[in-house]
Amino acid sequence: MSIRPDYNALDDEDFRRQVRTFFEAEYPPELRYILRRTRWPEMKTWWDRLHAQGWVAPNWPVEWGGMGLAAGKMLIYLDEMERHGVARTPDQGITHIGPIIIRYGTEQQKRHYLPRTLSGEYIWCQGYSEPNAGSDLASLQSTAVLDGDHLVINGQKIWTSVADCATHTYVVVRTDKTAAKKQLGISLIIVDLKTLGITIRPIRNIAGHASFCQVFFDNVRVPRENLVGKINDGWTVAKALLSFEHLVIGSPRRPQYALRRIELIARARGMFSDQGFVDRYIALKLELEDLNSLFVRFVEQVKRGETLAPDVSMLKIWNMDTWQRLTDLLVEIGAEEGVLDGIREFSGAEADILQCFYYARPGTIYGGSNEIQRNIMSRYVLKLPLSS
Amino acid sequence: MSIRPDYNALDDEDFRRQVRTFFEAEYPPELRYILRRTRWPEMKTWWDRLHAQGWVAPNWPVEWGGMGLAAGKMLIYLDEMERHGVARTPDQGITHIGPIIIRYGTEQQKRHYLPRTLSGEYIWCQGYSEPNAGSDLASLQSTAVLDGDHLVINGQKIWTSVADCATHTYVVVRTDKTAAKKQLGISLIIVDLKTLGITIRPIRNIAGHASFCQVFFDNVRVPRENLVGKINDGWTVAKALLSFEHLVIGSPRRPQYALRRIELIARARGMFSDQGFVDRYIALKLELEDLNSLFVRFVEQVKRGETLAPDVSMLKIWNMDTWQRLTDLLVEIGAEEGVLDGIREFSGAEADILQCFYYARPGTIYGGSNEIQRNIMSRYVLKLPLSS
Amino acid sequence: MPDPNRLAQTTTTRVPRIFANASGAAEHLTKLADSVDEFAHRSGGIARIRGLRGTQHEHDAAIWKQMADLGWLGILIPAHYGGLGLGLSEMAIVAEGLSRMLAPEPYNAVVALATTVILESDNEVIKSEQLPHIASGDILPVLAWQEEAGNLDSAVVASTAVAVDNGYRISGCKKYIAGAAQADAFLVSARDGSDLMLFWIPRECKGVLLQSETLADGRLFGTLTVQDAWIPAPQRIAHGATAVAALATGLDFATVVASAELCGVMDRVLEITLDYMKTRVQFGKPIGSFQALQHRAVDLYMHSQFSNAVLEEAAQTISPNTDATARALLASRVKARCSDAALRIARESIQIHGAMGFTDECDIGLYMKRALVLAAWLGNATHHRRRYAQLTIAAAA
Amino acid sequence: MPDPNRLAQTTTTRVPRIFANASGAAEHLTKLADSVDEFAHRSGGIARIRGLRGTQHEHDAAIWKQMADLGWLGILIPAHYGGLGLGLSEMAIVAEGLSRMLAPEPYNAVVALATTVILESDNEVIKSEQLPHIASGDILPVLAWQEEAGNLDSAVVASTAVAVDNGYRISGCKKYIAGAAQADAFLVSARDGSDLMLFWIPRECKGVLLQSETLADGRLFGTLTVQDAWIPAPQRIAHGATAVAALATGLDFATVVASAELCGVMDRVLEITLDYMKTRVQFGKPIGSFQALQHRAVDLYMHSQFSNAVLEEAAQTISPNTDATARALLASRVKARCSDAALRIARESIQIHGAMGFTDECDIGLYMKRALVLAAWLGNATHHRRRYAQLTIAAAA
Repeated sequence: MSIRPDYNALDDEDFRRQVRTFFEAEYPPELRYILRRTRWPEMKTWWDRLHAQGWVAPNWPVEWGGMGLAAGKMLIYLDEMERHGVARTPDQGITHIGPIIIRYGTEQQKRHYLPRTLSGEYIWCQGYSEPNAGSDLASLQSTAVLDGDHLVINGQKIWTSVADCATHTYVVVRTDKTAAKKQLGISLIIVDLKTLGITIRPIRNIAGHASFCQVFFDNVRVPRENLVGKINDGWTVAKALLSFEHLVIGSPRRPQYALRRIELIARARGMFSDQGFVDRYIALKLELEDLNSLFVRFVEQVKRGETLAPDVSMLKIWNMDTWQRLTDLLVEIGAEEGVLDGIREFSGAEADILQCFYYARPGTIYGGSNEIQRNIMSRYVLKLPLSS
Repeated sequence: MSIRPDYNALDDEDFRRQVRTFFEAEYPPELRYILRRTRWPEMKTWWDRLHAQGWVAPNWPVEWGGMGLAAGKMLIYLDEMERHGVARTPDQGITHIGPIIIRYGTEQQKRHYLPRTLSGEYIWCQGYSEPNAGSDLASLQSTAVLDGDHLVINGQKIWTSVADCATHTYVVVRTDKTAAKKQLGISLIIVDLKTLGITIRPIRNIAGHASFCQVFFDNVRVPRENLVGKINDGWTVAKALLSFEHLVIGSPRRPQYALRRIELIARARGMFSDQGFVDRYIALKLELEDLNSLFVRFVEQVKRGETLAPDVSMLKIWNMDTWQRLTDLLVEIGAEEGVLDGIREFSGAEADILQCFYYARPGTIYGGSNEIQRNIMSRYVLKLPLSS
Repeated sequence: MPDPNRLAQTTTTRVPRIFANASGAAEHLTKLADSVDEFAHRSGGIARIRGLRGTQHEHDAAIWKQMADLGWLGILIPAHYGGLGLGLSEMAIVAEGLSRMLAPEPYNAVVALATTVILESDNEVIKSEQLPHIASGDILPVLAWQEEAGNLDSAVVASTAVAVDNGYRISGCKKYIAGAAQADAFLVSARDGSDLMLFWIPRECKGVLLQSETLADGRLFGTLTVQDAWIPAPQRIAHGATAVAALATGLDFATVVASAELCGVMDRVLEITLDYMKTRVQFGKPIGSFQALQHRAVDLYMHSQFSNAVLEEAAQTISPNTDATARALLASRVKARCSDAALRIARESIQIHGAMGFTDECDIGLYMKRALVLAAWLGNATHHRRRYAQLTIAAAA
Repeated sequence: MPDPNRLAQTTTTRVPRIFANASGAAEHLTKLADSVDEFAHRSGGIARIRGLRGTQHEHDAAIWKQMADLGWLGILIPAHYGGLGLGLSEMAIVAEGLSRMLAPEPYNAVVALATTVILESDNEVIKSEQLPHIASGDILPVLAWQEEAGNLDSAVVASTAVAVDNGYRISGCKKYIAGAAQADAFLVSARDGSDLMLFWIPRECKGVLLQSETLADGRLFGTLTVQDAWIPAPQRIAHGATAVAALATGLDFATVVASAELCGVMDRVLEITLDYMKTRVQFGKPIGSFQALQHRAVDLYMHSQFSNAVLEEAAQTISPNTDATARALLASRVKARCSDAALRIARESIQIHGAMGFTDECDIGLYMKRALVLAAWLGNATHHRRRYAQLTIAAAA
C-alpha cells in the first residue's frame, strides 16, 4: 500500500474540493439521491472505486486502512456526500462495528475483521432492536448462554437494515439475567449469518422496499471469541460513538433535498408569485437555515475536541420535524400528481414525491424517537424532575 | 308581581328577536364589548333595567323570579348577549350560587338570599381557588371548624372575581381532614363579607385592571345555617352545573369579537389582497365556523335533555386556543400600532389590540386549564391508562 | 413482532362516528352504518384490498353487485329511475363505512359524482336509460373533467366539441379520473366556444384512449385521451348553464362524500392507534400512559370529532336545492377540515406506532395512503380554504 | 400566593446564553456578559422598571451615565471619536444582558441605531462633534425615520426637505420613534425629489413637536411632527446613496441588536419558568414532572437555543463592511427567529404559570410585554421572513 496523504493537514477548502471532484467524477450518476437504503449488488462498483482510492473508511485510523479524518474533515466528507446525493453503501461495518472493534476488539478480531470489512468481503448489519425493545433498548430479551467455548444465542432482532445482503451481524443480547439494572448484563457478539439456526425475514416498508429484516436466532452457536469487549459490558460498547451520530443525523443536508424538490415544482408551476405559498416555503427554508447555524455551533465544538452535551439531540428533533413538514408541503403542492406513484414530471422538473414523503416518516422514530429525545432533554438538559 | 310570559312557548326566532330588540334598545352603548370583568357601579343601571324587565335571571325558575328558560332558549339569550356585546354583570349570584341554593338550599336560604340577589342588594363572589389549589381544586387547605352554632373559617382564597365590590361570598373549605379521599370532607359555606376577620386584597392583572382579589379568612365566624347542602358534601354541590358551563364557555362568540377586529384592520389596510394574510385569516375563521358546527351538535343534545359527555371539554379547549391564536394574529397585523396601549385607530376602524390580546390569555387557564381538560379527555373519553 | 393486522380487525376502542349522536328521524342512519360495517367485514376487509394491490382490477365486480342489491348504488337516484331517492346523509354513512375498511370500490366516483351530474343534467333519455343501470350496478360511468393538476375550476376546459353530422367531434385530454379503470362510460366536458357541454362517451368509443397510473393507495387514476371522437347528438347530456351547474353540483356532492370517506379513514385509524396505545408496552408501561402521548391523542380525537360535526352539518344541509354559494361554502369547509384532520391523524398514528408503523404489513400505512389520495382528490385543504375565502372575502372586505 | 418576584430574582436554572459556548478569541464576551448582569442587578433590577412605569421618564439618566463610564455607549464608536471601536458581538452581549433585567434604557435606539447611522454618514463635523458626546452619555440622538405602521422601507419617505437660505425647510411626520422621550436630537430623513437626506435636528428646534404614547412594556414611542422647520446646511449629515446606505446599515444593525434583546427576554423568562416548574406543586407533584409540560419546555428551550445560534452568527458575521444583501438576509433571519421564539416562550410561560402568570405582580407579564414591543419594533417576524423571501426568491425562481 502506498503512503497515504495526510488529509488533516490540508486546508478545509482544498480538502472539500478534492472530495467533491472525486464524487463528481466517480460516483455513478444513476445512484444519486436514492432515498431508500441501498443494497449491496447495486453499490458494489462504487465500493470498489472507493476502495481503490482508499476512501471506504473516512473515519478509521490510517493504520487500519482508513482516511483517519479528524472531526472537521469528516463533516466535510459527509457534507459533500449529501450535497452530491451520494448514497450510503451498506456501511454499518465502516460506520459502526469497525470503530467498535478498533476501540474494544482484540488484536485478532482487528486483524481478521477490519481488512475484510474494508474490501467488502464482509458486509454487516446491526442487531440491536427487538420487537419489545425499540425505543426502550435496555429491555431486550434475546439471550446468549455460555456453553463451553461457545455462546448459544436465542431470540429475535428486528428493523435490521440490509440483513438480507449482509454476511455478518453484531447483536446485543442479555448474558446475565440477574443484573441489578436493565442496562447491565448485556453483551455484544459478532455472528456469521451463515451459522446454523438463523432465519432472516425481509420486511417491506410503506415505500415498497424491503429495507429491513427480522432475524430469528434459534440455538445459534458462535465461538466465544466473537464477543466484542467484556462479557456483560455490551451496553457501554454499543452506546459508544453516539454523540457524533447525533451530530451527523442533525445535518440539515437531508431535508434540503426535499426543499429543492419544492423549489423545482414551485418554479415549474409559477407558485413563487403566490404569497401564501411563499410564506410557508420561506418559513420552512428558514427552519433549515437556522438549523445550520446551530449545527455549525456544535461542529465547532467537535472540532475543538469538546464532548457534546445531550442537548445535541435538538438537532435531530428539529431536523426530522422540519423534514417531515417539508415533505408534507411537497405532497400538498404536488396536488393530484403528489399522490401518484413513481417519478412525476412538472414542466420539465422531476420528483418522486411519495418516496420523499415516505422516507421522511421514520426520521422521527429511528435512532431514539423524538419523544425519547425530548425525555432525555427534559431530564439531562433542563433537569426537570423525572415523570414518575 | 304580574303574570310572567312563558318564554319557552315562543318560537325560537320570535324569542331571539325579542331578546335582541330589548338589548339593542336598553343596553348602554358605552358598555358594549368590554373585555375586562365589569364592576358593580358601572353596571347598576343595566341591572336595574334587567330587573324591571324581569330578565336578571334567565336561568332561574319562574317561581323564584327567573325567566325559567329551557336550555335552548337560554343559549339564544346568551348568544344574543355576546352578539350585541352585552357585558356580564357581576352575576355569580345569578349564574352560580343562585341555582345552587335553588337546588341544595334550605327553604329559609331560598327566601332570604334569592330575592336580594335578584334585586342587586346582594352581590356575590366565588371563593373556590386557593394559592395551592387552582387546577387541583381538591387540594384546598382552607378550613372551617364547628364551634357551637358557628363555623370558624381560616385560610385564603384567590382569583376571586369582583370580591372588592361584592357583599357576599360562597367558599369551599375543608371540614373533615380525616376523609378518605381529597374530594370528601369539603363543605360549601355562604359568608357575608362584612364579617370580622376578612381581608380583601385586589390583584391587578396584566391588562392593568383589578379583576380579581385575594381574600384572607382569619377566624371568621359564620352561623351554621350558612352551610349550603350537607356538611362534608360540598364537592358535589360545588361541581354541580359544570357541564352546562362547559357548553357556554365553548361558544364561538367570544373569539369572534377578535376576528371582527382583524377584519376591520385588514380592510383598512387593504390586506385582503395579500394571499399570505388571507390564508391565515381564513384558517382561523374556519376554526370558529367548524367550532360552531360542533357546538350546535352539543346544543342539540342539551335541548333534547341529554347529559353531556365529558368530551364537551373539546369546545373549551378549541375555543380558547383559537381565541389566543386570533389575538396573536391581531397583534401581528397591528404592527407598531399593535403594541401601543389604548384604543388605536386604523383608517377609521378602532381596536384596543392589547386588551384583546391580554384577555385571551387566561382563557386556557381558568375553569380547568387546557392541560387539565386534556387529562380528563384522555381518562374519561379515550379511556387511556392513568399516567402513574 | 406483534401481528399488526390482528389489531386492526378487532379494536376495542370506539371513536364516535358520524351521526353517532343522531336521534329521532336520523336514527336510521346508525342502523345503516352497522349494516355497512357488517358488509365491509364480510366482504373480506383489508385482506381483500391487499390482494387487489398491483393488479389492474381496482375493485371487485362481485362486491359492486352486492352493493347494488343492498340499494346503496341508488341512494341519490329517485325511485322513478330505480333508486332509493335518499340524500347525502345516507350516502355519507355508506361511504364512511366502506372507507373504514378501505374498500377500493369507486363508490363516490360513480354513485355520487357521475350520478349527480347526470341527475342535474337535462337529457331525459340518458337519465331513463342509464340511471336504472347505475342503481343496479350494471353500468359504471365516471366523470372526466379535470385537465390540469391543482386546477379545480370545472369551467376551465380546453377540450373542444365541434358540431358535425348530427353529433360532435370531441378532442381533449382528461386527467386524474377516479374509478376509470373499470368504468364503462365517461361523462366528458368539452367546449364549443363559450358553450360548455357534457357528453356521454362509452369506453369502447372510437378515438378514445384510457391509460392508468397507480395511486399511493393502490387504486388508479385514469387519463382519457380523446382524439376527434364522434359522439352522436343524443349523447350530449347538457350544455350551457345547465352543464355548468350540473358539474358544480356534482363536484360539491362528491367533495362532501370524499369528506365522509376521510372521516371513515381518520376515525378508524384513530381507533387502531388508541388500542395500540393501550396494549403496547415500553419502559414497563403501556405507551398510552405517557402524558405527552395522551395529550396528542386527545388532539387527534378533537380533530376527528370536529371533522365529523362539520360533515354532519354539510350532509344534512346540502340537497340539490341548496343555494350554490351556501353549498360551495359548506363543501369547501368540510373538505378542508377533513383533509387536514385525516392526514394529521394518519401521520401521527404512524409516529405512535413507531417502526412498526413504517412497515407495509401494518395497516396504518394503508390508511395513511388512502388519506393522502382522498385529501388530494377534488382539491386539498389549501385549495378549499382558498375557495371559501374567495366566496366570502368580498363580503368581509 | 407565592411571591412571584422572589422567584424572578433568584432562578437556579441557567439556560445557555448567547456566546455561552464561545471559546478562544471570544472568551472576553462571557466576561462582559457577567459584568452586564452584575450591573443590571445592582442598578435596581425589575423593581426599578416597575417604578418608572406610568411616568414620562422612560429611563434613568444616572444609569445611562454609569453605562457611559463602563464604555458601553461607545462600543461601536471608533477610538478616535472617543469610543471602544468594538463590534456587534460586544454590543449584542450588553443589549442582551440589559434586556434580561428589562432595563428600559434606549440602548439600542441611541447606541446601535442612531450611532451607526451617524457613523455611516459623511458629515465629518457632526461625527467629531457628536460621537464623543454619545459615547460619554451627554447627548442622546435617536433616529426618526418611520412614517407608517408596518412599512419598514426606509427609502419610502413622504417628509420633504426644500433647500432655502443656506439650509433646508423640513416638513413631515415621523412615528414609532423608540427612545424619543428623553432624546436630545433626532436624525430625520426627508426627501428633496429623488434625493433622500438625513438631518440632525435638535429637540428644541423651532417647528418641531414631540408627542409620546405608551407601549405595552411601559416605554414610549414618540411621534415627531416637523412643520417648516429650518435646518442649517451643516446639519445635513448625509444625502443620496450615502444616506440610503447609512439608514439601511443602521436599521440592520439595530435589528440584530433588537434580536439580542429578544434573546435576553426569552432566555430569562425561560429560566424563571423552568424554576417554577421545579417548585410549583399540583396534584402532589412538581408540575415539571408532567411529561406534557416537559416536552413543551424542551420545545421552548430549543427555540431559545436556535435563536441564540442565529444571533451569534449574525453578530459575528455582520460588520460595516458586510455586503448589503448578506447583511440584510442575516438581520432578517435573526429578527424573524427571535421575534417568534420570544413571543412563543413568553406566551407559554404565562400558561405554565397559570393564573399567577396573568397577574401584574408576576414578572412574566413584564417579559411578555417587552417581547411584544421588541417583536413589533423594526419589523415583526412575518415582515422579516418576507424581506428574506424578496431577497432570495429571484434566485430560486
